[in-house]
Amino acid sequence: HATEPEKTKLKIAVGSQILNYMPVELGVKLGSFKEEGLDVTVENFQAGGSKALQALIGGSVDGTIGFYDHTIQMQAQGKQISCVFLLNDIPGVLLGVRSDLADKVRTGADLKGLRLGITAPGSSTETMARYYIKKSGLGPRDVNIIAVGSGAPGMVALEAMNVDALVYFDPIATLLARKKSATALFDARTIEGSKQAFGGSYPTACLYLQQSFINKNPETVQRLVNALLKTHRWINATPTEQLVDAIPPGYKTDNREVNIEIMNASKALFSPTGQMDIEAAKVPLAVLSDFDPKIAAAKIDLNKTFTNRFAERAAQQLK
Amino acid sequence: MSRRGRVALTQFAIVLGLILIWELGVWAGLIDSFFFPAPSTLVARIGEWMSTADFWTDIGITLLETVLSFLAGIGIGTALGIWLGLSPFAAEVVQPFIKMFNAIPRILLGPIFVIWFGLGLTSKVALGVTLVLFVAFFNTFQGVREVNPVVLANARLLRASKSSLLRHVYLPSATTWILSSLRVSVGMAVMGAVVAEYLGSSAGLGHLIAQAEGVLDATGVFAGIIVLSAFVVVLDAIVDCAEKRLLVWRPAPAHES
Amino acid sequence: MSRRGRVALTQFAIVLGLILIWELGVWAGLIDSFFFPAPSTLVARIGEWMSTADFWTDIGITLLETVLSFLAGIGIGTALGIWLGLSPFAAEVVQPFIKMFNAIPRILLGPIFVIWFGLGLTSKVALGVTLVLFVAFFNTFQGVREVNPVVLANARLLRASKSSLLRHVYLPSATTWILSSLRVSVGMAVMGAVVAEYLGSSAGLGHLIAQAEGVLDATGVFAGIIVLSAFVVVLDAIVDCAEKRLLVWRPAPAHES
Amino acid sequence: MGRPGLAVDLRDVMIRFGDFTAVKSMNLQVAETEFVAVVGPTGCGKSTILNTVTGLLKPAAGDVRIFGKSLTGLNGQSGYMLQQEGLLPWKTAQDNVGLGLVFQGSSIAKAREQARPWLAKVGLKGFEERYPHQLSGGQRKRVAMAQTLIMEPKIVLMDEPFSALDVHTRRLMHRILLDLWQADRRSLVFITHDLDEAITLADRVVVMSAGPASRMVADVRITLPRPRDVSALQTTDEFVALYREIWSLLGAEVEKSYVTQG
Amino acid sequence: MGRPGLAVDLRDVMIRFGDFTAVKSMNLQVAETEFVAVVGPTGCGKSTILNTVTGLLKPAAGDVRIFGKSLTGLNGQSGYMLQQEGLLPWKTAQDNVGLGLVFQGSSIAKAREQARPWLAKVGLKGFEERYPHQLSGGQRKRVAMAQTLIMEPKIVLMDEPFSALDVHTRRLMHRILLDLWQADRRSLVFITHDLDEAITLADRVVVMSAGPASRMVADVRITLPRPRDVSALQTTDEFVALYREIWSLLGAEVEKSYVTQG
Ligand SMILES: Nc1ncnc2c1ncn2[C@@H]1O[C@H](COP(=O)(O)OP(=O)(O)OP(=O)(O)O)[C@@H](O)[C@H]1O
Ligand SMILES: Nc1ncnc2c1ncn2[C@@H]1O[C@H](COP(=O)(O)OP(=O)(O)OP(=O)(O)O)[C@@H](O)[C@H]1O
Ligand SMILES: [Mg+2]
Ligand SMILES: [Mg+2]
Repeated sequence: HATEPEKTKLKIAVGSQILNYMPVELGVKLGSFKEEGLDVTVENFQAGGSKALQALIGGSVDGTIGFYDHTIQMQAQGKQISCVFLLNDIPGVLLGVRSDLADKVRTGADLKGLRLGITAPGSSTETMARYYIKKSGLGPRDVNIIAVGSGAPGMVALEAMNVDALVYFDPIATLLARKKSATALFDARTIEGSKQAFGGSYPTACLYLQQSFINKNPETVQRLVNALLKTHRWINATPTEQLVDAIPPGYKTDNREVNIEIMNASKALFSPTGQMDIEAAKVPLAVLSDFDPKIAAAKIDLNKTFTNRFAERAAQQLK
Repeated sequence: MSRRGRVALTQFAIVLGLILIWELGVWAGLIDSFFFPAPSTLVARIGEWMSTADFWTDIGITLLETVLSFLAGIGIGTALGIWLGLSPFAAEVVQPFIKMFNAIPRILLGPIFVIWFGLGLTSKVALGVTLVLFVAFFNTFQGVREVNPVVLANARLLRASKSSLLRHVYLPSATTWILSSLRVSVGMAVMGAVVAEYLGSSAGLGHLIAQAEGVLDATGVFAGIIVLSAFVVVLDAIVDCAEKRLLVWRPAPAHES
Repeated sequence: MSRRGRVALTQFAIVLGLILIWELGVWAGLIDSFFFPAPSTLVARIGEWMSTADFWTDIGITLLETVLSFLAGIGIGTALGIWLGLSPFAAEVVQPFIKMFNAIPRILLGPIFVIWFGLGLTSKVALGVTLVLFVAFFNTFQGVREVNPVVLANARLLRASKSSLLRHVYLPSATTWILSSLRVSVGMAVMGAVVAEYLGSSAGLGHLIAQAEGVLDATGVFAGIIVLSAFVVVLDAIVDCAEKRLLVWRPAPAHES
Repeated sequence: MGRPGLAVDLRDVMIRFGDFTAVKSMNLQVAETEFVAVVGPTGCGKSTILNTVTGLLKPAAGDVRIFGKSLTGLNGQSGYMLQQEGLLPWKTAQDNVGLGLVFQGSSIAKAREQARPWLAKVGLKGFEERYPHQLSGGQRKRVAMAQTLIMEPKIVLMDEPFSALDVHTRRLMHRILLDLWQADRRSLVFITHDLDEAITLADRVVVMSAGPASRMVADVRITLPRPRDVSALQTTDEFVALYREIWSLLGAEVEKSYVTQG
Repeated sequence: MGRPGLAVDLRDVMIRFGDFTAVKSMNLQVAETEFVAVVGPTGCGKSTILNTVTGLLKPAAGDVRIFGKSLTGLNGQSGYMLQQEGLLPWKTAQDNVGLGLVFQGSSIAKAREQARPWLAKVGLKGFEERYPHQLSGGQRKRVAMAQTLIMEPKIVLMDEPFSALDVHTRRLMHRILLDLWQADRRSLVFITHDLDEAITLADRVVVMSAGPASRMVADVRITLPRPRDVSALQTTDEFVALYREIWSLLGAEVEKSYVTQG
């Protein structure tokens, strides 16, 4: 390396330990960051991505692994944060209905009048759900949206018939599939599913940082990105079984069989390049504008919400 | 000026002072309005909310949950406190368990209650109860044991039955203890309801706040907090009335002149 | 058999009974082990944890946070309670604000504290303090005002200064009140630390539990809860010792024979 | 094995607090319809003995028999006016007086109705609605007395009931007590420091030794004819002789206690 | 405008509780070095007046002067032994006695050292480490007395200090009180229901009318020469005359109160 990193001790926040965010902790475990001369601690905000974002804005952490949406929302509020490495270019989200309704509900339009569970109000599950509903030709009040919390409670709510449909991620997706208690209307763990639901790829988890931090510590950022790209390449090159064993504890269940199933279904999640496609970036903007009039009103400059320059350089450096 | 007047004036001055500092701080850029939005925007937001029907439904739901969990929590906690306060053996046996339960973070109980009681009112009330219950229990328990031994002996010598003792001696004697626990409990009940809504629901103040938080709308969060506070002040006024009625028999509090 | 022995035996029987029912329930399929894993697996998990160094670090961190927030919360709450208990005017002015603060759900305060105090120990302790503080405050406040007016008058007639009154009259008189609040506070301190860790951290028991919850690992969640409970029982034993030492002067509690 | 006709029968009763022996060996027999006064140096164990008779204290050794039956739990036949104040601070004077009636199942209204004449009797008309803390020391004592006597117990035990009253009011209270006793001859045990009072009221005056490890030192039978007119009596030779006797017994005890204390 | 040489000077003092007038108009002058006894029917307002002298109660009207100065706040010159028990339940007997010394800045060890002889004086040697609830009624009263007197206040106020003591112990306590008074002639005001006690101890006996709206009805000067030997005195004509006078004054008051109560 030509230059030394400006800062070696770094804190990265994740908003709860969902599979989408897994590479950063895997990177820590594999030593990818250490190889780049960085000492990275991952801080988990179990209550969700918005808390992780607040920690970044408040200066408690240096970077956050969170949804790309946040960079757009923040620009609307006058904060400059920028995505430097895209972890997922598909959302990994599913929308399923209870199995007993599977015959009646086959498309988004059939959700009319049903109760749809999301993780938390205002969360990306809600924005995505609302976008999908609208795309299916329904009005905002045609579906009852209920927050059921993430994880087990959502699953229970579906099984106990408290809700008719649910927006969910892995590992719930795999568990529900195994129990055959839900049928997916779309499965955005794959490119096709994402296309079907959102009309294209949909950038979700990414590493974003404050613009000022990026300006001040370019070498540090570069190394972060290097380490992440290295990890992603490792994920894509490693057989599922071995990968499952390597995954840090917070991201896998205690059932190895289920874990393998999950990884098989979700491996496509992890972008091989970490680079953002400007066309893809327009999708979340459209979704958000739809949901929040303030974002629609703000003139969002998407070029300021992400930069590929670190990922491109990393790709060169890691050849 | 009357004492009440002076109190109100001082309170008003404090509130006004804080609001001014805050507002000016935001204006001057010393306070980041992303985290701490200016009071004026908060007021505007609350005004906006008040003109929607949804807001009043939310308030109604949260109020119902709060009141139910308050009453149920106080009821159970007080009953448990009296029972254990009067039976030392049972107390020694049961107390460690109660203390253990009290240490379970309520955030973790939320999902379990959703599993048990579903997404409706019950799970919200259950969470509130678990917060209120312990405060009421520990104070009642101690209050019952604090009864003046001479007064108790006298009542027993007048051949009071167990239930008479409870009604005429233990309960009046524990009243200040129970009332003191109500003060904490009011806040706890509100907190319980809101946290439960926050963890999963489709309506209520907690939902409103969670929604605002989800879209990183600090104004909404703070406006919600302010509404909650107003809420507590109103509920607490009711406890005050109860206190005044129940404690007519006491000498004026022993203050230095 | 001695009374202590009988108590311990009954407790043991209760615990054993519950565990047996639970375990059998899981075996028989009546209890879904996905949500409520069998006690045997919990024990196994805790055993597993105990053999890792990380676990002990987690425990150490949480313990430190708990103890600090307990001490700080009690200190601030008691001081505030004494101050307001002794100055009726200040009490009337300040009390509504205290009650309002008490109603703010601590989940919402978590992020604010992270902003103010960073992600380290301080923000965790701050959250714990906000839970402990109010319990200690309300009880101390009431305890100070409950002092026997004749005893107080007598001490004043012996020309006690304000600080002497505090030390020799108000504090000893409020001791039972303060001790009673400690019982609730122990649990609250643990809860505060764990919730804060749950809201954002890289270590500690709360982190451990959050991690388990994220992957639907009920075994981990329950094992964490059990460790917390053990925690509280130990801390509470310390409060018990303090109580025994501080209250030597009291007549044996007035129980019915 | 209690003698027939004995309301209270203490046999070799020993009372200890930890390793402090308050009463070493007390034998006290009170017949039905008897009026006994107990006198003794301060701190000798008088209250302790009444506590034992009512079952508030368990003796470390010896036997307590009430109407021939060994006492277990609280004594259900006695009414006891404690030395310390035991009024319920959250009840008005009349509710305090009617308390025992309420405990026996009376309605509150009825208990009040019965309590009011008793309050008037003890000179507290107009104070029905006062809470204990709004009464003077002597007024509280009288409320406590009415509270005990309204129950018309078979055995009346009173611990320094009149010490906080002025001489005249005290005489009025004596009258009430004697009337009650004579109307339906009950057993009465009362503790006093006023020897005049003891001699004019009682059939027997029991003198206790100084504590600790106190015992009975004398049991003086008062043979003065009833009804006794206090003012007339006090100058009679018999009265003076009795007074002297008890006075010097007591004096010796108090002196002894000062000597042993060193 | 207080007269010189007056330790306590109450002028037209009126005391009310809500709309209940306890004392209508009280005038009480106590000279420096004077020993005054206050007697009166129960509930007439004696304690209330001492509370006013110490500043615990504010009069509704009238003037309270202590050594010529109008009283504001608590009276710093007086020691007051309350009628009710005011011992700190969490302090042992010796710590209770030494309490005032500690408040004045003594170390605890030093206060204890000074407290022990006082406990022995009031006959409580061996009870130093007892908590109040482990003492008998009379023992607590003596601790309270020692607690007040150890401070050697300029004005000593006592509310029925000896009523819970037997006659002999009471005499011993009188001795202590008189010794203290004579050694460094203080002002002494004490309330009692025992007329013998009032006459043998005091320079003046103040008689109050029955409550409510009580006032002073007589101020009897006791001219018996000091030192007074109680046993010898009680049969003298002068003593008997004084006793009769006060006795009948009181009797009339008590009767009146029963009449007004109906
Ligand atoms: N709880 C206790 N613990 C230890 N000692 C006690 C306790 N209660 C009473 N005593 C002691 O027992 C003795 C007798 O007490 P008791 O109250 O019976 O005295 P008494 O004769 O009623 O005195 P008085 O005339 O002063 O009321 C006293 O020496 C007292 O100190
Ligand atoms: N807090 C109060 N509220 C109302 N009335 C009161 C209060 N305190 C005292 N009183 C009344 O004032 C009168 C005088 O009371 P005080 O205690 O001075 O009587 P006392 O002369 O000391 O009587 P005793 O000899 O019985 O002690 C009584 O009638 C009493 O009922
Ligand atoms: Mg006694
Ligand atoms: Mg009095």
